[in-house]
Amino acid sequence: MSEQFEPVIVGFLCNWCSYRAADLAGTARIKYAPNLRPIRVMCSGRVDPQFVLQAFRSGADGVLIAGCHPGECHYVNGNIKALRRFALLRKTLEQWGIEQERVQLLWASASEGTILAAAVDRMTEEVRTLGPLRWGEKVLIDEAVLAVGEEV
Amino acid sequence: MKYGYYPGCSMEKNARSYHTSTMAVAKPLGIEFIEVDDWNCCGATEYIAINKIPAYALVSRNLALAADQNDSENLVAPCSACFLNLKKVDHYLQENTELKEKVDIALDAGGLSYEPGTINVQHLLETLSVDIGLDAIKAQVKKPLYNLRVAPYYGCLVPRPATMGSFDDPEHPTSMDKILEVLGATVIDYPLKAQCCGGHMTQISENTALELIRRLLKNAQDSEADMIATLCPMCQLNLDAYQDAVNAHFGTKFKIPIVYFTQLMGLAFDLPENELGFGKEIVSAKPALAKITEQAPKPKRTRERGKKNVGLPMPIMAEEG
Amino acid sequence: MTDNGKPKLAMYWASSCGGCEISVLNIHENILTVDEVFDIAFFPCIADFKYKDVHNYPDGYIDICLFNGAIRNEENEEMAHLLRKKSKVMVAFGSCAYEGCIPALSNLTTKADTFNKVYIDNPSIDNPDGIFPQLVTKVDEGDLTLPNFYHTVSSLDQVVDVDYYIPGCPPEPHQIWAVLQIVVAALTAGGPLPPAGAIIGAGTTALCDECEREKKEKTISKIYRPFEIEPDPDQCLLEQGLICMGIATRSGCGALCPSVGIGCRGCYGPPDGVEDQGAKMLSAIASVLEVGDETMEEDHLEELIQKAVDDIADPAGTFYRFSMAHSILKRVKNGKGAA
Amino acid sequence: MTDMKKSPTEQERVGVYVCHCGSNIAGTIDVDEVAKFAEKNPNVVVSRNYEFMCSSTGQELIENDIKEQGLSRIVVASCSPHMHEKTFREATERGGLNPFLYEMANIREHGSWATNDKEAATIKAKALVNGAIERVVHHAPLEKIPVSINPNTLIVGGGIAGITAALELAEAGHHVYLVERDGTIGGHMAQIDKTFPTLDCSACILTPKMVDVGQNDNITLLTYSEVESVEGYIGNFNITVRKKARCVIEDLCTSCGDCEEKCPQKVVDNDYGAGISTRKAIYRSFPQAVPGYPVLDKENCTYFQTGKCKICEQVCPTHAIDYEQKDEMLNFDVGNIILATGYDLFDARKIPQYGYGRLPNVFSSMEFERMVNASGPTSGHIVLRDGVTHPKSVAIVHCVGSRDQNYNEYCSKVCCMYSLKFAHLVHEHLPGAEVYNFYIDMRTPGKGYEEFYHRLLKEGTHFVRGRVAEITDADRNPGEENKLIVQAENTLLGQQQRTPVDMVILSAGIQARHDAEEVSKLFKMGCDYDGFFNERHPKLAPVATMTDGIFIAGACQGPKDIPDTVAQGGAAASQVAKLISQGTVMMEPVRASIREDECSGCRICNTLCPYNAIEYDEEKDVSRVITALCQGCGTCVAACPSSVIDGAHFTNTQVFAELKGILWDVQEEITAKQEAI
Repeated sequence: MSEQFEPVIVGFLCNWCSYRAADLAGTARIKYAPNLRPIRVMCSGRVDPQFVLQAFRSGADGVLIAGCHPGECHYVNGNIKALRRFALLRKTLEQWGIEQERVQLLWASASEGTILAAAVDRMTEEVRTLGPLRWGEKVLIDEAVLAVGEEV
Repeated sequence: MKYGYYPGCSMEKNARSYHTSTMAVAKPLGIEFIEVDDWNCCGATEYIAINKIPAYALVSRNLALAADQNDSENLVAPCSACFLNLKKVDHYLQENTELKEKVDIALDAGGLSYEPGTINVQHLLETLSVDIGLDAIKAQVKKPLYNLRVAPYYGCLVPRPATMGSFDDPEHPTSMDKILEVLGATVIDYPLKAQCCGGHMTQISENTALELIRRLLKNAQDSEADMIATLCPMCQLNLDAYQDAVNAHFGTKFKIPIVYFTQLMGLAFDLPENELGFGKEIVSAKPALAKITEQAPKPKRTRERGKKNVGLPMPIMAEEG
Repeated sequence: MTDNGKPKLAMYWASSCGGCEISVLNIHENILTVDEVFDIAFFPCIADFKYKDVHNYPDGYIDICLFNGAIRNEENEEMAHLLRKKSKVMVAFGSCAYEGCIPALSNLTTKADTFNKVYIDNPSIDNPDGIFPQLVTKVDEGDLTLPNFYHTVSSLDQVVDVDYYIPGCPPEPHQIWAVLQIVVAALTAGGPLPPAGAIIGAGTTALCDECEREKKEKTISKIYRPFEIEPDPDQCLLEQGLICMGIATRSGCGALCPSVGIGCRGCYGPPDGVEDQGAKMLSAIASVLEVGDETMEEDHLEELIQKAVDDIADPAGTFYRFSMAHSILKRVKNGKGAA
Repeated sequence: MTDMKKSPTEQERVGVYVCHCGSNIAGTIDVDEVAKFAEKNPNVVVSRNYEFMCSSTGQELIENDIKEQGLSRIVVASCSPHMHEKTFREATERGGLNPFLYEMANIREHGSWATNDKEAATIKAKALVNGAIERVVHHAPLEKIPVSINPNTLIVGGGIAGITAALELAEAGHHVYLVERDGTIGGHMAQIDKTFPTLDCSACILTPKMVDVGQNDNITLLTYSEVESVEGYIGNFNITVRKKARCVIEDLCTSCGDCEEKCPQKVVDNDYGAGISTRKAIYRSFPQAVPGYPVLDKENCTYFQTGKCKICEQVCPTHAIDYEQKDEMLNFDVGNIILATGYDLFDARKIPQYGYGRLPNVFSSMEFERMVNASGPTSGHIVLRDGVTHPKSVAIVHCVGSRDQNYNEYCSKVCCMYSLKFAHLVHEHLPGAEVYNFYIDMRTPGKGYEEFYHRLLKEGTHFVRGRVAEITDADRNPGEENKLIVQAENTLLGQQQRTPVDMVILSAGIQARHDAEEVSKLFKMGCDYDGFFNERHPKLAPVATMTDGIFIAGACQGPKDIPDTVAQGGAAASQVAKLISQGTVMMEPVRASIREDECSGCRICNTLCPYNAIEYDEEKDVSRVITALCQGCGTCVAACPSSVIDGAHFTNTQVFAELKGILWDVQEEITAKQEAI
């Protein structure tokens, strides 16, 4: 790949809307950043905040949670729970110094392939600008560096 | 309520009555117009099509000044052409970064700068009908214009293009109709209300202009309008000053006074005559104004709808939001 | 010191408050039995031992080491390695050793911020020259050295192998005694020991199991801070909008805090099966936050929910008060300390 | 952390199959490299790449490897699971493995088709495949859950689609509840005069079917009724219907029509009459209404408004009028639902420059349908708004509100044909009258449609190709006086054209019902961008929806003419009939379950389930999932603070494993960096 930093973004896509939106984007041959690595969940409401944290700990530079538009959830309102958790999670992540752009929530219905593709492109650029997160790396490297009795 | 005010060239001379009447009605409505200091010409209708960058720079300078003197983020232009130029330039500077860079250089040369979007450009009609609102206007009406049949004429610039977000329907505007209604006048449904007055065609291709003007006058006359109310110096000039030319050219006998809607507002507000500038128009409005009565007319439809007993019902129009 | 054949007991405090020692002594007269059964090999809090004494012990000399306190600095880590080497059974005793506890909250800031707060930006400090402790300080007599202060606080099991965990801040005396009885039985009568890696002296399910308060269907319309309302004495605190970590915390303490009207702080750590106590707490509480529904305009909805969420002050500090070092992220992104 | 420790990793034998999909995948992704990469994974014993995995030979590869190599887990890297998950599950099963010991990596829709960057696409493919491998080793065998199908069916909407579906099912011996909002069934088709292109009388072909519905014992007809609530799931829906009070006792009413005749209160009929005719306050939309009982319209009834009158009560020979009648709530169970809620016509008032509502002689297409209908207000005479004058010239404007980015971008499909029909009817009723059709493109796909167009060409209709800019009564030139002038650019002549006419008909397009959004929520299904109900698959499942057991038919799915609508009604009926004859369906075992012994009874999950599938056991102080109700969304799983709820096939372990799997390369980088220190 090119010299520039290629962020890795984990995407939790709900089976009914956003995963199909991504399918549609593909079927329509809409080209978008290959940086997204999708994981299918039945509903955005299934996304356990632990998944997001683990994604970061495992080295992801960004996490995208995508679900149906409010009111269009295949499970009535699972996406509303997702939204509530997301709001609190994002606030908490900020205390860990994880920028808002690194964890995003997107509504994309099954017919909105273009919207999903555009959102992935946008997020990829935003995260690219922020630079790598690569968490596990940071924790240990900083420790290694700092442990060598550096002055503050 | 404070508003930036961009008069534009014509308000100082031929449209003086528009300017004074605007200032006159502003007071009772609690509007304070603060004229942009050291403003320059907007380039009128053609220039922007002839020499883009200078034209945009020309207009941007006014926006920059308005933003700089920031008495209000709203900038009101009573002239349709000025309004459109200001709004258009602000709009395209936001869209087209390349254009903005060039314009920035020009502004910078004059020690100015402007961030597109900081100024909200309004036409006077929008200010009065949307911001101030009909209730406030109604409250000021002292002498209703009963039995005065007025054709509201918007011209082609104010509500268009809708793509920039218009405060009224681009094909069938109604905001001036509503103002005239609360003034007590009989507003006639004027189908050509949003069609072109010919603009500078009077200078370039007179025949074209005369035909366009004829249509407007004819349609107004057919619907028994006592006068046409305008909101643009150019429209007023064309319909008023060229009426004789039209009559000569087509052998017609139009004698329709063309006034500014703000003049009628002033009249209904019972403001001092001298501030309203009646008499400056070429086709005198006097005879028409004489028709105004103390008594409200019997409510009757503006157009007859066949004999009721056998006629088919008309579709009900949904009330305006 | 002569070896009297009794099993050897050690208890060490790394980065800790000393509360664990107190709770051990809090087993009342049973302490005598402990003294009877055990020979104290190392217990800085109650008896005068030197590190060199421990160095001199043969490996595995200590039968059971109750190690409390987190790994904050070089000394803590050094002692952890030493005691691990000298002990047969290594117990992470108390929340600090088990999962970082209060000391690990500083993982939300950087070392620099912590030093600033402690040595400069602090009303009770007079340090005009802005002097920080140095690893080495030269004086006429020679070099004075200090252990390195780590960037990140770790739990015991993140630096050495741990056989058992006893959660709690501090562990409840009755639980301590229960554990000691098992160990004593094992050492004297050859009773069975719990499986290695087990969390002992606590339950397996969440605290609600032993909480006496009445639990209904949970829907929270607004989150309150403890000083904002007078909680109903019988109803579940969480249902009243007070943050109670009980739902995401291991039972074992007998729900002490909730029983006196204070929301559980979560000091017993997560119950079995939970990776990250804070994340689960966060997820649960957000899920039942009854604001907004699917019929609303998207923007309005997001606004509404954001507002409700903002009532929760310092979520990371609240949900990870005790489990920060064991959490999935463990610590703040370098240089990006929360203000 | 027990959840994390259950990993059976080592002893699994995974087979990986990377599909080329011709060049669809192989053209962008180095499938060979991906397969070789997969082979390195310790769990993988077989890793192949093949041209078309979905082909029978491709599937046999899997079956044979399972048997010969003793595979215990299968991963196929090909297209979207929505395309072929079922296919490969079945192959896995034929090979002798539980079908759920299989996982799919979507490297086509999400991979090769989404980028041109071959290198990036290959890396992504590796990641997705690796994720699938790591995930599949944690899969557990699952059994599908049988659900029995209640043989009764709910059909919403009594237009031609609903009528067709109802009769199909009823005649097949199944019971149907047909719910219609209006007082009678029939829908839009009952308003129409003639049907194109055959020109047979709409009512003549519709009313017999309406009567059949009324008489069929297998059909419970609920008119003037609306569905209030829908609970449950495929095979087992519980329906509540509000039967609005029509103030007429159906058992007593003989449909004699006296009340209607004697009622003094005339009302403009904006529904059936399209606003161009009047009805009474107690009325039947039309004489052949089914059922024949009238409806009393309280808003306009003199008695309800002023407390006086009661004439209908006095004239009713059977005392069937009951002013006190209350709405009635009916509750019943059905196994399947067919939505046939139809469409709204585009409201031409939205285009002011066309003057509808301002210019008297501008008519909407439905107004004209009613006018030209023998049973209409003018008994079929085509007249101007004054009710007497016959127009000498008529302009018919196509695409009103359709193919227009200001309103609806789509083509409404039927307008061209019915505009042609109008032109014909004008010729027929008013010989010598000039007819102008203003069109953008003439769209006449369908049996006998193009021929109909040619017929009109012969009949002398003037066809002007150009979108109408404005319709005005402002005359400009001689000959325009007192006319409506239709201004348009004739794109064939390339010039502006002003056509003075007496009458203008606006061929309004078809759009989704104004309340389609709420209806879709009520039935827990989706709407598309234009507000029409979403079909499960645009090509292969046009009458099914994303929600099992709920089907759609007719114009509620998109603009349709009568033949297409009838076809869909039949299609939906046969889909339902299939399920009924199956008796039971197998449901995905993707369900949540609570490990009761570990549940603390905190009750966090209790309110989260949209299907009320979680119950609380006071005795044991634990919560429990009712499997049959659970739809498997996993919201409760994510919320459970002690992780004692398992979401089958989407367990934490499985997702964590997949997560680490897809991040393999980042992980490698990180470890490399760490070792460097």
